[in-house]
Amino acid sequence: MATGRIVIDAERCKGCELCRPACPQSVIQLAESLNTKGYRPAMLVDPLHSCTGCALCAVVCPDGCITVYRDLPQKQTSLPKYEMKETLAHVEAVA
Amino acid sequence: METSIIISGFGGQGVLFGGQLLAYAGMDNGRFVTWIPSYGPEMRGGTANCTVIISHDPVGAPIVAQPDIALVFNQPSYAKYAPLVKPGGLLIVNSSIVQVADPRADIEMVTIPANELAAEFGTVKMLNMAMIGAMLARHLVLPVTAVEQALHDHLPESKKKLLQGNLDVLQAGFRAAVREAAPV
Amino acid sequence: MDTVVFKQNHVQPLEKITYERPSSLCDVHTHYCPGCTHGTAHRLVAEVLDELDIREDTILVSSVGCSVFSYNYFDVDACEAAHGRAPAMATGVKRVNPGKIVFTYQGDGDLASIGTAEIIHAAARGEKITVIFVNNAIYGMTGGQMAPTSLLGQKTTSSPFGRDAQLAGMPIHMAELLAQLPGTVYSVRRSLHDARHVLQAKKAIRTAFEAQIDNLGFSVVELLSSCPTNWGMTPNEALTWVEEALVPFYPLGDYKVDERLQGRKGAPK
Amino acid sequence: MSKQLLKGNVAFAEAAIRAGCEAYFGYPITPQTELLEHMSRRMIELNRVFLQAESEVAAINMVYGAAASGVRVMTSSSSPGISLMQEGFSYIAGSQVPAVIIDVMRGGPGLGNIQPSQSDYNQVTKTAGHGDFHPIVLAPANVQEAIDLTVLAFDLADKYLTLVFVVADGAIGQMMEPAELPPMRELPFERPSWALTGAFNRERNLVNSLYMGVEGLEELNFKLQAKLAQIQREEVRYETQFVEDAEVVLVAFGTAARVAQTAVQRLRRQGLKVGLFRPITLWPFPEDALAEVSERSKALLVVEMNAGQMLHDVRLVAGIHTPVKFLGRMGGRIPLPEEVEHETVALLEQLAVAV
Repeated sequence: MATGRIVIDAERCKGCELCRPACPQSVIQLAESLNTKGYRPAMLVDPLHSCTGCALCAVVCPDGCITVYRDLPQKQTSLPKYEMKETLAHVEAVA
Repeated sequence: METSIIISGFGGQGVLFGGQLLAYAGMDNGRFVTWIPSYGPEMRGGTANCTVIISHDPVGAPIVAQPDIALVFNQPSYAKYAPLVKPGGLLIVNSSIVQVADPRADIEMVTIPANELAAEFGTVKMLNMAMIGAMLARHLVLPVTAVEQALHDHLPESKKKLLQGNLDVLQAGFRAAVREAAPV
Repeated sequence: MDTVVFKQNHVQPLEKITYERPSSLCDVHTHYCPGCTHGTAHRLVAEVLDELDIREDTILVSSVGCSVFSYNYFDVDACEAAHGRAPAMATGVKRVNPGKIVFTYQGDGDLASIGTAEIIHAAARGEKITVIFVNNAIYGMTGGQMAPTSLLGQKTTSSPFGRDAQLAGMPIHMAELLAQLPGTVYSVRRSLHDARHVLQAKKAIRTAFEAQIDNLGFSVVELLSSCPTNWGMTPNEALTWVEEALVPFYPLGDYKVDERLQGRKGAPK
Repeated sequence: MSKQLLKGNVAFAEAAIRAGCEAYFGYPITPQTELLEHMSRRMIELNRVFLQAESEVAAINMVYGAAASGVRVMTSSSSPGISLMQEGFSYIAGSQVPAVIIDVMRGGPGLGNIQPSQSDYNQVTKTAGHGDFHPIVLAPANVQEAIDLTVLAFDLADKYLTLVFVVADGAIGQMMEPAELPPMRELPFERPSWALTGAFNRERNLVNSLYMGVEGLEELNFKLQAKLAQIQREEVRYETQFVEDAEVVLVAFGTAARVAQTAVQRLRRQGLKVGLFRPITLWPFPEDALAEVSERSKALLVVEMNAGQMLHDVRLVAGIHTPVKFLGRMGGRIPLPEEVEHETVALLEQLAVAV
């Protein structure tokens, strides 16, 4: 099964929740906190890394808030999660 | 010096083109001219008329209450315009169609059988030329040669084969009006 | 447009972006209510402009209604027409820009009520424009009045007892109607009520633009859409109402697909 | 180029073509239909855009679209059609794109008739649809002027990014007079920088009249008012005849001015001190020039082919010191020179008694 993740632009999100039922893995919830507009934005809550990167949430999102990433198959055994996160943070910081 | 001419008949008698021909002839001879038609539902098959003004000065009002000259091609036109001609003016009547009643004494009236003249020298559709020819015989607004030249220059390309007929009918109308004026 | 992220010191990418905001949308927040599928329709059009690489050749004619500000949301040359007149204005734009891609984005009040003459004649002339018709069966911007496409019995602020055919006539089926006109080369109806239908809608929008790129004639995509605010529903309830009430009355389908468009994405199999 | 005998409607159309009109959208209505017919042939021959729209409403919005695309564009219509187009005028005004409208006026109100009239004075000079705006309004009185003012209309529209009307009554549309057409202008290769042409290698352009914020819309209005003020300073046009010593000055435009001119000439031959003031721009109205004339004269006589529309502008200028009389014919009737003479003489007699 492919794996992936989504990044939600929390400021753009209006908390309409259309993405929630669209998600086959049920890994999207509304945040408890509010964004600056006063909406509770959607967020990925995926402790088991069950997001498949299927993009159905993005397909139904009226506000174009969702960017979908899909993990690429790696030759070597999968990297520890913490390492990938660190790397991504680094890459984004550089970018 | 300004001369106003009303030409009136029914659609298809060449009333509007007749007026345009006079306007062309005037323009080509250095005069100021206007041509204005009556337009409206009546132009679609009913009566048609136009006013032509030929002047040595720029033309102001394009319409007149009393024309110097009226060319009436049919009975309704006679009824409408014969009373309007300016005293001392000229009325050309198409006697092929019009029954003249109560002729006015204060204007000059010329009657010519325009339909018959046109049929004899060209085609019956050219009766407008007979009427104009008659007018030119009795009024100095333009020389007849000016109108002949205008026919040469402005008859639409598609009608060029009818040029000679038009010229002939123009002359016939002119001669008929001269004859009518001669003392009996 | 796959963007890949490389792990430092590794040749192999770790992940790739499989879905992102289309670049033909401006980087602004829309004024639409939460859950309004206007946003979805906008995104689909922008994705198609990206995929066909025609953003720099495209001119939008906005209309009046909730989508009145669509000119703020698409990163293309744009103008704003009077209510209902977008197809006429688009005609003017297209006739003097015959090599450009011109589209209108119209709601049901605009296209199916005040602008019926303009849309019918643009279609009849085979005007080479693309029309995105968003049908949510209500006037959104003015606060939920009855639209020409409101369903029988539908309660709105101007049909408080429900739409009555005796009083207000029957709802109007525009995709079918426009398909009747010889100048129309593409007239279809799609819905935006779930992911599968959204993807179908996108294919249809793509085909509609391709029809214009190929200079074939008038193309229109009717999109059944939701209005949670004026329907008085949550966004997800509203999508259910689209599926259960609008779709049965306004059947999805291809009402006209010119044979030259057969076999394209979005064309019937 | 020598003079040709041209019909007013044809002259409008051919002048527009020679001024570089690249697109025409219209709907048939008497008494301007020859204009549309001429366009339908010539524009196609020249590989330019001609389209007979489904209505005047559609036609003006097509004009709006083409204007927003930066080409010289025009439409033509007559009074009831102009009423229908008011919506589009307002959007064009608010968007500040150039467009030319030829209005060959007919009798009203309602369907009225198709005879010559000046019934649209108010609806073309006072505003373009709703909002605070004035199009430039040019009023030819003969066929040569119809040509010259149509060419000027395109130039002014481009210069000020505004709507320009050329208004004639049906008589000028239908009349034939000798006139000279200008040479054919080259069409420009490039569109203006603001035009809708696709955002290729540049920021996107937006043509719009919608400003939701109060500040934005007021700012637009200030800009429009500044532009209108400039037009009022720089684009006033009028003609005078015999006004220097005139006791009574006739004020008229279009065909009514021609009739008034005939009356003035006849009365002058009788030794009466009368003159003619003819506004050529109905907006901007030649206020200062008329004010000067009005101060010198004892009375003004406004002659119009309506119930008195320009009359109000004249009264504002004349103030309370110079009496303003009115002679109007309605329903498509052209006043006759005799009526105007009669009215003028009556006015002169009144003035003599008053003195």
